[in-house]
Amino acid sequence: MYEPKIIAFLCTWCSYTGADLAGTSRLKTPWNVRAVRVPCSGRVSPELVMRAFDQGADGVLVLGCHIGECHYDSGNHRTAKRIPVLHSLMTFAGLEPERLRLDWVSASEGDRFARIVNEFTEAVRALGPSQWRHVNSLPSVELPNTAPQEVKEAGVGG
Amino acid sequence: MPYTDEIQAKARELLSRGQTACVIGYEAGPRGRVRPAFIYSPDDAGRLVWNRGCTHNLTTYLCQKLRPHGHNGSKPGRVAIVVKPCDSRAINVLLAENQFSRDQVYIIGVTCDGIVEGAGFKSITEGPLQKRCQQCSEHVPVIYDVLIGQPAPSGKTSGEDKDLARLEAMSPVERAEFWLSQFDRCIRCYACRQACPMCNCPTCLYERDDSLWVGAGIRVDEKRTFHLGRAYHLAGRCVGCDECERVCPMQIPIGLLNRKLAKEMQTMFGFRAGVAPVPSPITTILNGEGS
Amino acid sequence: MDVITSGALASWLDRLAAESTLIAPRSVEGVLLYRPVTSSADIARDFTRPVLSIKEFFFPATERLLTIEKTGQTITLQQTLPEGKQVIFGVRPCDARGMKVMDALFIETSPADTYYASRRENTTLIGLACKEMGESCFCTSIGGTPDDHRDMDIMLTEVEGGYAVQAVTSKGKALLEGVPLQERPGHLPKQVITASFPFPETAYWPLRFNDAYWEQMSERCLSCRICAYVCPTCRCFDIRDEPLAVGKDQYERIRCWDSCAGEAYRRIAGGHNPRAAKGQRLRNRFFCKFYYYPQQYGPLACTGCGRCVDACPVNIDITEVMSHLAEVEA
Amino acid sequence: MIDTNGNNPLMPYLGRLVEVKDMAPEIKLFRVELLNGGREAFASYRPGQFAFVSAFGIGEAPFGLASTPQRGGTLEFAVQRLGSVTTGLHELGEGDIVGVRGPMGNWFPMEAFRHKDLLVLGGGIGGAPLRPVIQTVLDNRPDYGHLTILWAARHPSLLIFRDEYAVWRATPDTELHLTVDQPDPDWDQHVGLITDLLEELAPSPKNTIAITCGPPIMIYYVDQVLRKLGFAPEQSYVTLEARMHCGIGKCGRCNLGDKLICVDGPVFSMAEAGDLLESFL
Repeated sequence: MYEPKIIAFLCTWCSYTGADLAGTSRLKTPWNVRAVRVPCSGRVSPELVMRAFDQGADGVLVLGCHIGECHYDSGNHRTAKRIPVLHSLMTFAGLEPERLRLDWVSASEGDRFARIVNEFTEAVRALGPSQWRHVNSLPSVELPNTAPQEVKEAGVGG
Repeated sequence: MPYTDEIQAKARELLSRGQTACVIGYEAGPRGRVRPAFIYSPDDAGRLVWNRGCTHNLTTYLCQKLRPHGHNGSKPGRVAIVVKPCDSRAINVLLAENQFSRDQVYIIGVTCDGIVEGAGFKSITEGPLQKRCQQCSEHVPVIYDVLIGQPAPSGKTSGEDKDLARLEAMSPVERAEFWLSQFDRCIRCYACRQACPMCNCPTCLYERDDSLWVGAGIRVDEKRTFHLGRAYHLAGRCVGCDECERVCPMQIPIGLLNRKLAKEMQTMFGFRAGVAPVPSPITTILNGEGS
Repeated sequence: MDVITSGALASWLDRLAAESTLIAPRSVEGVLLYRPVTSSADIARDFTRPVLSIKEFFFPATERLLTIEKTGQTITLQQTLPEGKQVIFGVRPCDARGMKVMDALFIETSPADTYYASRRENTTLIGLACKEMGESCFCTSIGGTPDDHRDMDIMLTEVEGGYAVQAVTSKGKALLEGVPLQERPGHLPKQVITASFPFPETAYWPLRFNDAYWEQMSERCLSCRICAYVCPTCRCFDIRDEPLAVGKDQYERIRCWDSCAGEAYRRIAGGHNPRAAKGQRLRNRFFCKFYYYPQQYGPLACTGCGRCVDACPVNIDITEVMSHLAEVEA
Repeated sequence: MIDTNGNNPLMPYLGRLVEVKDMAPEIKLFRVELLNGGREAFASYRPGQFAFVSAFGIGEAPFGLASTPQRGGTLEFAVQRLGSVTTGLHELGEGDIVGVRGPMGNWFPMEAFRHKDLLVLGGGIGGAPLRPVIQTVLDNRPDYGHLTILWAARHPSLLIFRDEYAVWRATPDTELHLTVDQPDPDWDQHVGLITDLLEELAPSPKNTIAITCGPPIMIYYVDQVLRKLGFAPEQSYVTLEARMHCGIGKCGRCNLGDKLICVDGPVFSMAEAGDLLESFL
């Protein structure tokens, strides 16, 4: 089965603790999610999300504290405004809208975390691999149109 | 053109009375192409022109001109600037972002009923209007110290952005292909950014030596990252002057990205950039209270 | 003169496209560019000049110099030299001159640039004489002509029913082997020369270095890089390492175009920037074209193609600068 | 003059870091042993020349060679952490591999300086390319006249090559003067700019060559003082720096007027520097 690569930006105060709770409660969550712990969901600048897709993420999940519960008072207000704008921009540029999701998970909502992550993973899985990174761009590992001319060895082992 | 004399007279008056150190306006170059002009002496005011070729958004020069200079941060002289209605909204955005203060600029607003296609690159003052002008219904600047021309009633336009609608109707895959085929031509000359009054960061995020956000090469996905990132940074700030698209030597429809985001800002927050000197809603908290 | 009929030209070009990479002027979404073509039918014939010069096929906007692989403390470098033959059709004399200008730097000045030299070696230029000079062209002010064949491998000039063919170099002669040419009486058509700007002597430039003019004329400059990137002779570059694959210790060292008009061009790591002012940067551009480059490498670094005149968003006009200096000189 | 790796001048030689030493906060001395073919290229480099050093995966940058081939086959570079490449280098340790291209540029005409008194003025990290000059004099002591070294830094901790001062001072006919802008409580030597120190010492220009390296602004003011002391521009040498990417006169980056720092410099006499169309400042 196709396994999507998912990057989840988790606010350290609520969502990351929520994810912890999901773990300690032994709730089943997919292993596809790579968690990136951030001080606040307001830290998740659009560049971070774009870079994640550029580098091959199939989905990006941004989770923060519920509005009114931000450790920094209003950090998540900004998230609540920015991510939807970014969502519409990236959709306009050709990203499937389902690949980016913003939601709120508090420290006590282990079950909610598990549900969102499962939902999101299944939604992204259904879409298949993201074409964002690869379309029309140079292959990244092979060396195109060039032949090895000369190989220089350092001659020392690590 | 009728307004030329009035602009010249105003410039002459401001400079001879020492009210401003410089007047930024338009002049005709040796090939007849309209271009930005910086007038420092009342004797040079006669170079100023106004016609349908005055396409440049001159507010892009304001930040540099009004930034405190030297080690002692001495305050630069006051500057007068000729603005069209679209350009005038850029001044509001820059004021909202504290780039300079209102008393540092003397705004010569000019009523405008459209700029012709090809302006700036050809000696041309008649002909079909630029696309942005065909969709524009704003004929009077929103902020000015003196208004040149008669405040005409706002005109009516079809209000329909066909290019935007066409793209919105596409599937994500089609849109991705469309944009990649456009960005493929980009040569990273950064003219779009340099022409933009809102792109006034001292060092662009995408051009830092140690930038992690985008590579320096011209792979199409790197160029896409730059253009999308730039568009995002303009959300709620872009006034739609479309200079970025005009200056692009590769004719990439960059303005489409900005128009899409302007539309979203309108839908999501009921916000239009530059109508008043207030910052973009995505820099403020929910419900708009304070920033 | 030898003439190739339009039909024979088309089939020759189709053959070239099949045998090697054929690059020719082609409309890409309404923008005329030199791009690889697969069929002669896609080639634009009626044009002044494409937006970009042919320099990108010798000195690409981005090229990989080498790849780097780290394994523990061992480093493996692999040099990545360009390969494959390419033929460029529809080259204008100003662009071919541009390559001669670049040769002086990249090949004739030691040490030669391996990447540029190998592309130059593997490329044949088929010129197409201009029928008339474009609105912003000024090659005739700078020592060129619209039908200058000197820097081509093969030169074509439009005549009734086809093109007159001049095989200029042995590379050109080899490419023409087996191509049906008709012997026709008569001479090549004379070209119409329409532009002549006064050109200030090289030795005169240093005298004008400290003029206030540079600060004034550059005030409207946006510090973008259009002029350098469309220029057939601008060759400034940056070199840096970038990751090749996510999560692997593989990198490429790339070389990319750069421009002296950019703000950070001379800024050093400590922050000192000896060319912080726009006037200093633009002065450098014009001095490079007409004084520095000739001093350093020989030829003028301008071919009169007029691209920068047409592409500048704020109408900074190199012919105006030339005229101004000539006026002050007189 | 420019030795290249095989036929490709942009291809670096590989070298192993055999020693990485902290010299000052943010300044490290790297000693590089060349591995493949580079030894031949660097067999006889001269004081004042420079080389590009690669932190692979990040990039390469030019550094003045701080060593002489007479003292052994390894190359030494003093690197201050300022930008991305220098940061990358600072993260490397002994045994790691770096790239080296060079030697590049011209050099101090040490033969012409024989039997003359030398006045060496180094400011901060700018002292690094002057160390080979000092070493050459020390290693060929009878060939040169009196050596006066003026060594400056913002703070005592930022003085470079501190463990060599004793040797410099102990060498006959050699004097070392230190100065800092901001002394610490233990500092018992000169306080002030290098120009103040120079004015106080007021060395005679007679049969003397002055050699300066440091930030552009320091070079400018040292030159003013030297002129006041009677040094002719021909008696005064500087080594200049600029942002550069190739080191072989191609990338166009380092020009001062019609001269390129990478191939026409980095060493200029003040007579030459004064003739440059464009100021180095």
